[in-house]
Amino acid sequence: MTVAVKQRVKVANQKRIAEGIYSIWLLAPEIAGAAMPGQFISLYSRDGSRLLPRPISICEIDRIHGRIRLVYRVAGKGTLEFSKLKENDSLEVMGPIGNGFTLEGKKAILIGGGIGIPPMLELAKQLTIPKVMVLGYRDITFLEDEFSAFGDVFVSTEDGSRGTKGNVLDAIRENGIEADIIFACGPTPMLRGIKAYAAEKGIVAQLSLEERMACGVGACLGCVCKSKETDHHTNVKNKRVCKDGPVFYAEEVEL
Amino acid sequence: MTVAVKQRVKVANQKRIAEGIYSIWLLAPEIAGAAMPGQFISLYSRDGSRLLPRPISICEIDRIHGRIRLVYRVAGKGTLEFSKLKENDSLEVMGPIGNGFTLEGKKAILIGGGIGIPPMLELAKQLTIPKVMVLGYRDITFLEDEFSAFGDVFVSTEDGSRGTKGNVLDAIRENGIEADIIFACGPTPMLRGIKAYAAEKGIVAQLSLEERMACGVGACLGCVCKSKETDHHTNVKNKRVCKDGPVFYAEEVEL
Amino acid sequence: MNTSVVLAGITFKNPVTTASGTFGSGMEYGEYIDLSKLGAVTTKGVASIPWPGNPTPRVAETYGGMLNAIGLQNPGMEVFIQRDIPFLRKYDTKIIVNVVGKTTEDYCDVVERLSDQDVDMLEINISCPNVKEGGIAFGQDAKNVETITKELKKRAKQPIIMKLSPNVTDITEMARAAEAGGADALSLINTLTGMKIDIHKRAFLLANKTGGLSGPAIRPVAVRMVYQVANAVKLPIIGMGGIMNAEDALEFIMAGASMVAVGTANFINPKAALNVVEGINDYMNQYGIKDIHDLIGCVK
Amino acid sequence: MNTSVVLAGITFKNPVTTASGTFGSGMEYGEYIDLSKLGAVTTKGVASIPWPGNPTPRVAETYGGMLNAIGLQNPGMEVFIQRDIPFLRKYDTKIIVNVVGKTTEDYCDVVERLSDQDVDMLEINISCPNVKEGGIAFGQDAKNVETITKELKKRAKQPIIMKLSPNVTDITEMARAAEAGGADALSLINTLTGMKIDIHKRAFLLANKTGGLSGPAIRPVAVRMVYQVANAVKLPIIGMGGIMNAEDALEFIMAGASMVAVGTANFINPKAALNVVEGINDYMNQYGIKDIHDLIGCVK
Ligand SMILES: Cc1cc2nc3c(=O)[nH]c(=O)nc-3n(C[C@H](O)[C@H](O)[C@H](O)COP(=O)(O)OP(=O)(O)OC[C@H]3O[C@@H](n4cnc5c(N)ncnc54)[C@H](O)[C@@H]3O)c2cc1C
Ligand SMILES: Cc1cc2nc3c(=O)[nH]c(=O)nc-3n(C[C@H](O)[C@H](O)[C@H](O)COP(=O)(O)OP(=O)(O)OC[C@H]3O[C@@H](n4cnc5c(N)ncnc54)[C@H](O)[C@@H]3O)c2cc1C
Ligand SMILES: Cc1cc2nc3c(=O)[nH]c(=O)nc-3n(C[C@H](O)[C@H](O)[C@H](O)COP(=O)(O)O)c2cc1C
Ligand SMILES: Cc1cc2nc3c(=O)[nH]c(=O)nc-3n(C[C@H](O)[C@H](O)[C@H](O)COP(=O)(O)O)c2cc1C
Ligand code: FES
Ligand code: FES
Repeated sequence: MTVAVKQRVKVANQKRIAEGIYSIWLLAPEIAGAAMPGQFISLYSRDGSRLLPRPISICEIDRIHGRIRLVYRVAGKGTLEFSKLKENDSLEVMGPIGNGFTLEGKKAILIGGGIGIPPMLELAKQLTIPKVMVLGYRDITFLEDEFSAFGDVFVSTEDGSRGTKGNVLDAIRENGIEADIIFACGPTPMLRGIKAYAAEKGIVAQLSLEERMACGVGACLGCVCKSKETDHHTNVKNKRVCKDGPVFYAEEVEL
Repeated sequence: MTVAVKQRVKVANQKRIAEGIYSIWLLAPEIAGAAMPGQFISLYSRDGSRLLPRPISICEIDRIHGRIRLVYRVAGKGTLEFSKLKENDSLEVMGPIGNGFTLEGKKAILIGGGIGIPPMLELAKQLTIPKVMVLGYRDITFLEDEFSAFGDVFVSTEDGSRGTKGNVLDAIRENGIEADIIFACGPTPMLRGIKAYAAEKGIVAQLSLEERMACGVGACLGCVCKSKETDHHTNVKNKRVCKDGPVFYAEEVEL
Repeated sequence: MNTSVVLAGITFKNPVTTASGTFGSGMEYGEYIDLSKLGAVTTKGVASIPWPGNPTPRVAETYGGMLNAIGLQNPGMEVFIQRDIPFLRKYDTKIIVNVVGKTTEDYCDVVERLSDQDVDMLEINISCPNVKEGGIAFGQDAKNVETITKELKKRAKQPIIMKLSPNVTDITEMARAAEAGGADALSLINTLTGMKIDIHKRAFLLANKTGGLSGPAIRPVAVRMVYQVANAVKLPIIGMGGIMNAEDALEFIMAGASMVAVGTANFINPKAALNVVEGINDYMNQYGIKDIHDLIGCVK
Repeated sequence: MNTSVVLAGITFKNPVTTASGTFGSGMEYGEYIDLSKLGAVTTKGVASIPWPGNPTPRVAETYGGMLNAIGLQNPGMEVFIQRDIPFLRKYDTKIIVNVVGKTTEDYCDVVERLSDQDVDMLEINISCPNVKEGGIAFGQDAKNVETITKELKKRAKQPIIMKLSPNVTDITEMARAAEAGGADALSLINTLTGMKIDIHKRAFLLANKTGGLSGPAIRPVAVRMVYQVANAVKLPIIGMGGIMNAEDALEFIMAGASMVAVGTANFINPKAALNVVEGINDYMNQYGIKDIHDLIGCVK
């Protein structure tokens, strides 16, 4: 794996794709060259009062033009700042970070929940086996169309305004979707449900976790998740989401 | 006096006029409308790690176009940030602040030392009595030409590279300059010398002082100077540079 | 929607006041905001006689904060009583007078003199890090805290707020001592002692060498101390330390403060205290909270 | 130009190390910078047995700083000795091992085990605010500081650095106690205890409720404490707390620190420690300073 240097990169373009959701393309040839689906980058604020990096998953990789795409929700002051960036503005980033998805299996379900949906897009592009996508939203949908190029897309919304009313597992059950592997990213309760579901069905699941980070490189032990076995590096039942993840096999971790 | 509201203003233009010295015009009709020579404005950094205002004197007032000019030296991170502002960029300012120069006397010497020179320019414009300007620099000169429209200009430099070698008082003595009033802004040692000189000559001197500030509005008592008499507001021998100054009569203050 | 709070029998229309020393007696900022919109104005520390304070520079910017070593410059209680109290009384707001001294007698003199005055509460500053003789020395020793509180309670007609220093190993010990001494309320935190060096001049930035650190940099320490004290004593708390906006203020309230004080933020935005008042209302509206008391100490 | 310093007989090529817990054992940041360019690497606190640390969230951003409540997760001394010491020994840098424990016996066990190991100094963390049983409890009581220092000195073959907590009324008292106990050097400061509340979730941001505040926000407090301690004891000091760049580091050195440690800054810039080394050189060149000792404690 190449080392993720901290660098200043330029914004190729940015647009709002839904209420509070932004899509930004960054000119970052080194990152684009090295990145794998499921990896993320750390974004740094320009304002010195906000020191820590903001981890954002890579949504698309365009090796030809040396660009990467991020899709993110404005959640606080850091992402608010990023949302104001325009073409040719620059920002500091570090990446690609972490271990992405392992491309494997015969028939896959790609599951994204809320702001966990973006990283599934590059995975959908790179994963060549038959697959369906299940996308869970609270209410407003985004990126849905872009997935349809890669297979059938099923949607769930909490309020039932589109697709299945309920969560992604409701959508899977309602549509009788079957597979031998699940790739998923989303809120912890969703991942917990998927882990149980995969165990029940006896299929493999790769889950992308989220945790508060400080260093983003594996040094501070801020971002650990509980692992089933004693971890090689930490020598306790903790794995680092930033370095050892963010993608883990469901059986590896306790949620 | 009108109240100095905190407001966001636009940059009309900015240019570097000497090594590390910048001249910026701000579109600030309210400030331009109210400002007097010798007053200053507080500039705020965009970076939240730098909280306190940077006081900068008003160098020129353009009531017609609703603009004010500042000339400043890059002294640290705040002024460095300001030096990067371009046309149409905006920044937060508060002003005009303080009491400026009282326009009086029959024959004046306007003395500016280093970065104390800029406020003398608007004074030179507004002061209609006969006057000469004495400008003291370390080495590189700036604004010198702009003063010549308003009277004779004498220069001193510490290294003797231009004008009198030495300080502004050396230039005054060398050129036998006489007057019944002095207006001065510059470093404290210079002002101390001028105070002594004015006392010796028995003439009036108005001095613009500099002090570290926090509130800039007279509330925190951060920026006091020693006054000869017990001050009306503070009830001790302290006056507030931001509110009661920055311009004081030489006899009012201890330097 | 109710935002009024009662501390020691005094009703404040909203839980927002100004932090002592950052707002003078309200005259300067009164030009920017309507003082009647604040729950209270807390004035700059006043002593029995005028104090000239420390030499300059008295203030220095630090990362996300500032240092001050004003040294409690004040015009003395007589001028304060003649000029500042009548000025503030014109507004529909409560008056909290911050009291300083170098000796116990000093504090007693001021409190005695103020006890007949038309002010609502007295806040006793036993925590100023910038004067050698008094202030903080009282606030760093539990026995001293208790003793001075008792002495002042004997003399004051108004309820007494003891203002605690964060420069201690265990703030709850000081809070308990103040409670034992009969305090009616507590204010915290005062500033953390800090220092800044100008590496180019190779000299201290402040003439006083050390100063008090305030501003958002210290907020996590202040919130922690408010939480600890709220869970250690029964007294109502005025929380402060780096409150820049309503969100920050709500952290203190949820940690257990019944009121909050806006300090350094005034210097950055003269409307800061007013914005806090309005922002708390907005938050309560947004979440349908009917009474501010539902938020006070709600995080356990 | 000499930038090397000698602490307790150990020579460091330059006065820059890493702050314990912010740099692991150097493996991760070793991919970004050449560890041989640092005066020393100070490793994450190690205990006699593996510690799992606290539940997450363990970190939270604050204004100009951050809170952490890692809870001293560590792989235990055996894995550390087998894996981390040999890794670091490949570099031309000194190794300072940070030691933690819950009881005096714990500390003694680790120090005894490390005493035969090829490491240069031991830094005793008696100041971690994030574990209930140990850490800070030792560091907030002068008697405890002296006793534990004595116990460890009996066992250690390497010089011992006591790492002090800033969460005390008088840091010089703790420094004097460490000196009386026979410490060879002091490290300060560890983190200030802080708290952050998520006002929308109405919950603590950290699972542990409180955490240690680090980063530039706390620098003025750290510089003040280094200055106070440098003027109170004869021991050499490793100064830390919010050092982001060489200018910040020089503040500590001028206040009296013989060495400095770069902590939170690593998270913001993996090259931070290296930049500090280079920036100190630049400063010395700019002002024609031949020996770093001319700067140590030069501001009085
Ligand atoms: C591996 C990973 C990948 C992610 N990918 C995406 C993505 O593709 N799109 C997207 O919209 N969001 C993503 N997130 C969440 C995103 O990191 C947060 O929404 C963002 O950091 C919020 O920053 P802020 O300054 O706007 O919010 P603030 O609340 O102001 O941030 C304060 C601090 O908390 C941290 N923080 C806040 N929320 C989160 C969170 N949910 N997870 C981790 N740290 C948080 C911030 O990084 C910052 O340090 C991802 C998180 C992780 C861990
Ligand atoms: C009334 C008044 C008028 C001034 N007018 C001018 C002017 O017209 N042109 C000009 O170039 N400079 C002027 N100055 C000085 C100017 O305020 C400082 O150079 C500037 O604040 C430096 O900010 P910085 O962030 O670049 O430096 P930093 O050193 O990073 O600033 C750190 C802090 O110290 C304060 N500070 C630093 N130097 C000074 C100083 N000399 N005086 C007051 N505060 C200081 C800053 O405001 C800030 O709060 C004036 C100062 C005063 C008090
Ligand atoms: C310039 C200045 C002057 C202060 N003067 C006093 C004072 O006179 N009495 C007092 O009790 N506290 C004084 N304080 C402390 C504040 O009231 C408050 O406790 C502290 O600044 C923390 O709040 P903040 O971070 O919001 O400013 C002063 C603070 C500052 C910044
Ligand atoms: C994530 C993190 C983990 C830390 N772990 C330790 C530790 O294991 N042992 C220790 O003595 N100090 C530990 N510290 C404290 C630092 O070594 C340092 O004293 C403190 O962070 C102040 O320096 P800074 O502001 O430069 O980070 C830790 C700090 C952080 C931020
Ligand atoms: S964020 Fe530091 S180890 Fe993951
Ligand atoms: S800066 Fe506050 S009184 Fe002048």
